[in-house]
Amino acid sequence: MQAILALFPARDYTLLSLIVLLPLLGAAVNGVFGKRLGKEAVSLLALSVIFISFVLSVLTFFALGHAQQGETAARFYWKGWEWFHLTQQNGNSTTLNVAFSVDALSGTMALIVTGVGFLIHLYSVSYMAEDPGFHRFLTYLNLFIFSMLVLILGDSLPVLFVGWEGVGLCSYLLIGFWFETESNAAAGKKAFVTNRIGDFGLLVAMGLLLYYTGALDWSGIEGGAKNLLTPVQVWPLGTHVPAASLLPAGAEHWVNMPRYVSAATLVGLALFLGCAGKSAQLPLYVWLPDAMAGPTPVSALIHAATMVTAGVYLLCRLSFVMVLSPAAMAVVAFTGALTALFAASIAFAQHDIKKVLAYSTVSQLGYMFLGVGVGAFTAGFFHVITHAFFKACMFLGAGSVIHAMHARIHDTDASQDMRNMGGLRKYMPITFWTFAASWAAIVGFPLSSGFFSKDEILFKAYSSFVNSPVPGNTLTDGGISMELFTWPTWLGSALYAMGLLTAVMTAFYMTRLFIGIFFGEFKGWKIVKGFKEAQGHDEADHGHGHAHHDPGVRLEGPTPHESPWQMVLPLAILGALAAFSGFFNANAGPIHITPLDSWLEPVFAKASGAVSLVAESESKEPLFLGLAFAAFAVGSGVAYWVYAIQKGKPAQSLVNAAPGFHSLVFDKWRVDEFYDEYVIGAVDSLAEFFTWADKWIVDFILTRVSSFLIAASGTALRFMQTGRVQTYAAVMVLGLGGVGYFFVTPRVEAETKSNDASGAYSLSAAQGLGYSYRWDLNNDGKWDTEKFSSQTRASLKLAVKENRTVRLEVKNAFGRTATRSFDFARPQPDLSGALSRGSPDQVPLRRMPNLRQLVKQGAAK
Amino acid sequence: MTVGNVFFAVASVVALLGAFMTIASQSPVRSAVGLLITIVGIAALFLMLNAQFLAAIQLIVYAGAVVVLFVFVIMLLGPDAGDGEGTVARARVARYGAGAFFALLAAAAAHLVTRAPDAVFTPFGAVDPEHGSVEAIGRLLFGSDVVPFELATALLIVAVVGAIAVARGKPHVRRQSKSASPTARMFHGPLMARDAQRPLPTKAEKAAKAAGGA
Amino acid sequence: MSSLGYVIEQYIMLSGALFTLGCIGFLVRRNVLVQLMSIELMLNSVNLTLVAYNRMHTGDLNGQVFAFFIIAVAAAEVAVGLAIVLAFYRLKSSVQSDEADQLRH
Amino acid sequence: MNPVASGLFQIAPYILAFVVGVLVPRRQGAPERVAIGIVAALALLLVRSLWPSETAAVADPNAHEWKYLLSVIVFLPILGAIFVLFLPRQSPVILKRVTFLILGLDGLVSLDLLSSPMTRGWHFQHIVEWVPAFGIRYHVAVDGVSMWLILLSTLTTPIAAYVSFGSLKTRIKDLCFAFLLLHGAMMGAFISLDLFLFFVFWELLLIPMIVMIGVWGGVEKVKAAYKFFIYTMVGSMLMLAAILFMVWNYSKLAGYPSFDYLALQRVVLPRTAAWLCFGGFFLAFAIKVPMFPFHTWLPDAHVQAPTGGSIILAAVLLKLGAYGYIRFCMGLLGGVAWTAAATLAGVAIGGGIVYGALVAWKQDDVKRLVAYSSVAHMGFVMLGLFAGTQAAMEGAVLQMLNHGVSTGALFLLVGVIYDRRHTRLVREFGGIAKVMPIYAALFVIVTMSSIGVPGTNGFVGEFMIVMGTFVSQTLGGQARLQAGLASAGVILAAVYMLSVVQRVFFGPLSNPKNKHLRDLNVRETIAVAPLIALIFVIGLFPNLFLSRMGDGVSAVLERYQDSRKSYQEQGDSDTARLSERRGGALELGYPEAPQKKTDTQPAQAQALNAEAP
Repeated sequence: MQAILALFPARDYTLLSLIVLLPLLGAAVNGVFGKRLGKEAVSLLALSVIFISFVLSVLTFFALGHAQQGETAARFYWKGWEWFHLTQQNGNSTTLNVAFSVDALSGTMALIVTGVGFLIHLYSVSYMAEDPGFHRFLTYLNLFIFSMLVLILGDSLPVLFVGWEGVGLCSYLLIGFWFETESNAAAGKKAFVTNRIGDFGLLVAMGLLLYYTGALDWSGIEGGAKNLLTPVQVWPLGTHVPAASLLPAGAEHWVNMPRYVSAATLVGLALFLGCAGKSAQLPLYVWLPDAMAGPTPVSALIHAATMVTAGVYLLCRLSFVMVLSPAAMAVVAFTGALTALFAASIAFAQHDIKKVLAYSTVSQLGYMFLGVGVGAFTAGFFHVITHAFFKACMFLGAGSVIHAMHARIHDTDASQDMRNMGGLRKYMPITFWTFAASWAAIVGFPLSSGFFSKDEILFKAYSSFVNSPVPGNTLTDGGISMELFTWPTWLGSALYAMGLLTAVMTAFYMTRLFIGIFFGEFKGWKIVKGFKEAQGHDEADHGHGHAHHDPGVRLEGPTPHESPWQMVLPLAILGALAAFSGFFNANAGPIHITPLDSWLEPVFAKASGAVSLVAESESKEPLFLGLAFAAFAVGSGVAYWVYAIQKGKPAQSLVNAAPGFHSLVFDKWRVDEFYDEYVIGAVDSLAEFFTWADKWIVDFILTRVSSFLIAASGTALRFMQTGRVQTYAAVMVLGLGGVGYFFVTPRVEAETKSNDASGAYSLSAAQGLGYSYRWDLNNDGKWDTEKFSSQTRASLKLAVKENRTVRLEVKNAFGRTATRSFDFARPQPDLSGALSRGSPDQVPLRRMPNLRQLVKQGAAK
Repeated sequence: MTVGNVFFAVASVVALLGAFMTIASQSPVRSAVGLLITIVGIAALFLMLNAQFLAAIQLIVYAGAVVVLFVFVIMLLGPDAGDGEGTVARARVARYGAGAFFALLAAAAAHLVTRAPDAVFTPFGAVDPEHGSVEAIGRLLFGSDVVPFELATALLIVAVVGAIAVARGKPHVRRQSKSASPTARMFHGPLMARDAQRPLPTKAEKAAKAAGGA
Repeated sequence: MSSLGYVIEQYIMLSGALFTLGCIGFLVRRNVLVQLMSIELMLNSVNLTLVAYNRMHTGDLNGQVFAFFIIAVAAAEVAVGLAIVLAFYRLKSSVQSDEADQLRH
Repeated sequence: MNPVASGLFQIAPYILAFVVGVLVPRRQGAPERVAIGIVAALALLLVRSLWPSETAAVADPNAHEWKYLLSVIVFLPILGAIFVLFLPRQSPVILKRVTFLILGLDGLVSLDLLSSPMTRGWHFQHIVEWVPAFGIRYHVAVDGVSMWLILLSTLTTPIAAYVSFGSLKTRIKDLCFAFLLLHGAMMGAFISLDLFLFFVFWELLLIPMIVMIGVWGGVEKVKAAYKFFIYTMVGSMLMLAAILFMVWNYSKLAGYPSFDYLALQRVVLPRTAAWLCFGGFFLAFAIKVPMFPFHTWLPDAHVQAPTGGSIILAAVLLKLGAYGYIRFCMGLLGGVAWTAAATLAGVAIGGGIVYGALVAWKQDDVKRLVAYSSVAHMGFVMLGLFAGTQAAMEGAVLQMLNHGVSTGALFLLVGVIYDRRHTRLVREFGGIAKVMPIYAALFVIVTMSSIGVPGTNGFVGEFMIVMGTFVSQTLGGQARLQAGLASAGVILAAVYMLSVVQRVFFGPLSNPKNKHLRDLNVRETIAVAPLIALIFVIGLFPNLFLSRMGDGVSAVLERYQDSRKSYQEQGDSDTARLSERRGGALELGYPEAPQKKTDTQPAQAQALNAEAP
């Protein structure tokens, strides 16, 4: 370890670049040359890059452990290059580097990503061996691992965002891997777009963080996090709502009353929106079940083990921001609990084993958010780890089962239907045992990994309390003060109750799945006729439950068999981990082995300071332990009774008793339909309206109407255009005549200048063709000279208050004359000295600067 | 009443009458003759104004070339050169109107000249013997004004070429464009067809041609 | 009236009258040939003015030289104009200017 | 290390790039492979030369600038266009080669712009008196903003020409002429610092563009060409009026006329006049950008234009509008621009980002869809300009490049299937990823760039704009709200682009006509390759571009602030005035007063001159 640290110092830990870039190299080579390399070379390359990456991650992990001593968090950092910088108006510049860093949290996560990733790669090599798009698949998988590593190792939010959207993109590509089927491509698009809604939240969070903390990298955000405790006015958007003036005075005041939230709450909610999108929480969970359209290893890797936990990772990463807002924490915790409960309820009625697993994933993710939301970051993250193991194992096991079934049934949908399975224990022993291990983990079998992680979350849900980030719970900033949200006392109990209920339900439906696949008689000799996985489109198809399914004809085909070693080995490893990884952080009753907790403690040091335990909760721990065990026992016991002993008859009769309710649950509470109708439908009709408006309002009024107006006036003027030269010439001659007449007519124009102060007035007459002038300046009615002369200027001096009329006669070359008189009056001088506006005296004043400059120039010379 | 007075009176009346004949006669030949008369009258007036060279040029160019050209064209067109059927009737209003206009103008001019109370005529001053002589004008034309003079020759040549080009049209290949709209003609011009119809010979074709010729 | 022919005003008025006649001819007549002749009339009247004014300023001959150029241009114009008349006649079998209204379409 | 080894080490990356270029394409002949290899090596060379080096900041930035460079860039294609007129119409090969040679040469010459670090102030400035009586000068210069637009243009025009030469078969000579003239005029508009010159080029480029749409366009080409022409002309005429008004004011105030940008910057107009002038300029640019509600010419023009025309239209012509806004609205009338910014940003978001995206979603014709997506993208650009922060402005300029690259590539790719099928209607396709895998892969990459997936160019631009808007002071208290709304645009972009990708490429290959579509051929691959490469280069190394535009943008903002300050000082006064000269690098080349003759000087000055020894 010393050697590694000596080779790669903490500030320039180049090994990170290798960890990140190796999968990219694999993806690039496989993507470009894949078709020519052949399957062996492609799989070798894809596997080896991930494996090396994994080994390096392990090295880094131990190096971190070596560097991290005591309370200080070790962090290795590697800067690639300067990406770009954001300069603000005040000149502050935020530099964004393409930089990666690893600490205890991301190191652990990288270990899971590369480790589980490698196992799933190994599995895929066999699982996808027959697929014509084999190299494409491994390319995408490598690219996914790369993106995921960028996500967790990125040193700033934007770099994380690269990975964040990168995994979304890979998910899109992998869900739509078999793109010839319309629904697969649609599922991919749905996943991408839903993720994008979350990304929108993340983008907003980044903007707010940049605005309030001035940084986007982890240490910078941490440094500036204090500034997030600022009240932000969220209503009204402008100074007031204009329409509110129509309301009565009290109501208007209520509407226009400024409302504030803390910036931390805004950031927290925006971050959570992002995480909800990626981690499939309410209300954005809808994409994850559809994402099962992708190949099963994809479901295991992306939609169970790694990508969907990215949201939990991000909240853990920014735990110090989240704890600044108890309100946002409450929202996270409550949404998590609700999602867990909601998804579990849907899993009750599903027959497609991947669907059951998908909803169970959503439910488990809810658990993680519950843990993170109550401030138990370690517990939440621990559940990420254990869930990665047992859920990946379950998905791969399901894949193994589907693989076996598909060899027999040759129908993608039917080979995933658990009504066609049963008794597979005999045919696929290893798959059975690994699946059993992970079943034990998820239902909370004592001492299994899931037991510890779930128990910890449930306990913390009850006992945690997020403290107010400011003393006195009042934010004051710039004359605005606002009360912060505080956690109500009942919240802990409510969250715990929801969690516990979910645990019971989880135990029930997972046991149902387990029994349905592996116990009883194998039902795959005949296929359930008319099977269609519920898409929620056709009521009649499954409206009455599965009571009416006729047993179909017997199928020819091989008996189910165990999968090849490439598929079984990962199963075995993951199964072992699912069984025993609980001891990374076992904290239940007498058992107290918590290496993970102490390992992550420095990372969450800042956040955990803001969370305190409710009084006397420690003493109730045995009670909770008992309740957790009871949840497992009740849930799986009832399921065992219903499905193993009674062969599903009670469930059948329940369905028959309430078919409507069952179909509602079977149709996933019809949330997708609701979204289709009201959310997408609203946007869709808005788009339709805009398209209509674009054609008929914008384009019509702006273009057609104005062009019509111009065309109409053009048509009117067109009558003047006869097209005959003579008409034009005649008009020309007329014009010429007009000009001639103008020249022949004499006109008197004169410019007068007056200076009221001195009494000097002057007239200067305009010149024209052969003009001569005679004047009458003295106002006697007679011309001063009888003869016309060439005198054009005349001046006169008036006494105060004197009026004078001057006449001027002009004769032109043709002897025609014209006369005009000009009136002059000198007013009483204005003694106040103020110059009236617009008087001619202002003219020289305006020129003053020029004069001054001239004087200056002269002085300079 | 000197000889000069009489000469001016006769020349101006001849010019006016000729002009009137040009615009009033129905037959274009008569019009051409009227133009000829006017030109001769103006040439005479040029002589009065000491512009001997110009008078000669006037006779040579106008009477000798322009009017002859008119007559040639009239001959070329034959009876079609005259006014068509009904043109006279159609133009009657215009003719009367024009006559009235001219009378009005004449009256106005007379009014202007006679009513001007101190109408003073500006007599010509003494004339330089060189004024208007061929030598003097030649000196100018081949001296300071040689550039416009040469340009005038260029203009004449261009005019001749242009006249030939315009007059030599081939009625049987008159192209009827696809559309009446000028815009459409601009955008869908015949160039495409031309490109296709006249490709440059390729190397192989040239070689074949050479071989065939040899 | 002994000044007949020796004062500028008479030349100007004569030239004005000729110009007006030419103008009227151009406007009233529909025969393109006659219209061309009318243009010649107008050019000639302008020439007359130029030469008459040049007679007043005996120091130079610019007016006469200008008139000379006008004659040259008029000759060129007639040549091209008559060619156009011929082309027009070929197109419309007529020399009536009413027929030349393609500009309108 | 011995020199041979170090030399080998130096050229090793290029050899590697060459080898990759040779090995990557399948099913190609040797010459094509070598050509691709050379292109790859050259692309690497370009990146290497772009890489900011420590020695870049020389003490005297103008020391090595060749002042005729810009003139060469502009007049090489224009003279080339004239030269093309003398080539025989019947030999399209010669015509194409000459055109391509000239465009390529122009592109190479324009690379010399990169030799300058583009510090604050004007670069490659060249001034020649043109019409001194009216104060018109041939004044050309670039800064960090216009330089990139020029380079974008010299990159995309050859690509557009290359694509057009592949698909258009008629009237090649006219096509070559139009391309060269258009290219020259566009370059001219980007480098002109004299408003008269700018206007001349601005109008000049209109002619080849409408010819391009009108001659080689689709069914309704003449209508579309007219619509484009009239829309643009309306804006131009108002802009001309505004220019003349400002020049008139300047000549009244300064005593001599000037059309120079630097001179007109100093004109501070009374409020109403300033708003009217701003309106004139803004309308011209808003139509060109295009901003809602002046955008409806764009879909028509794009749909009817041939592929090459669309590429140029999207990649360069639309940028002229945004560029004009930066240069003229913000530079000359910054006060009004500042005051109007918040409202206009609202229009850019509502009418551009949201409206454009939603309308794009509902289009059947792929080209029409891309055209509306241009409206949305340019909405982002305009938002960045209105936000007026350094980050947002840099993002906006970068986004202009991005839009040029990715929308250019999109049009190119749409042109490919149009060449194959002669239709662009989405419903005619479906599942063609199966028969055209390379095409589908490239299309998806470009789509990702267009919707701004991080790692591609689109992200950096949009991200900088959104972040810059978040911290903007120009937009006042609404900045955060507007930025939030704008970032919602990323959702809509995904919606419409992915819808079209899904409907065209995925799903069953239902239409039998699509069963035998050929994948991209060499010509198309070569044409799109540089754009694809740029998508990643800009996405991963945006600093290559930003480092050279930062000073230019900060100078623009400085001018903007100054202009706004003088507008505020102006208050309600109804007389125009000239603001103080600022001097410094930004006023390099100011049109000084012409040397006056003594007799025209005012009497006082004469007296002073007489007194001075």
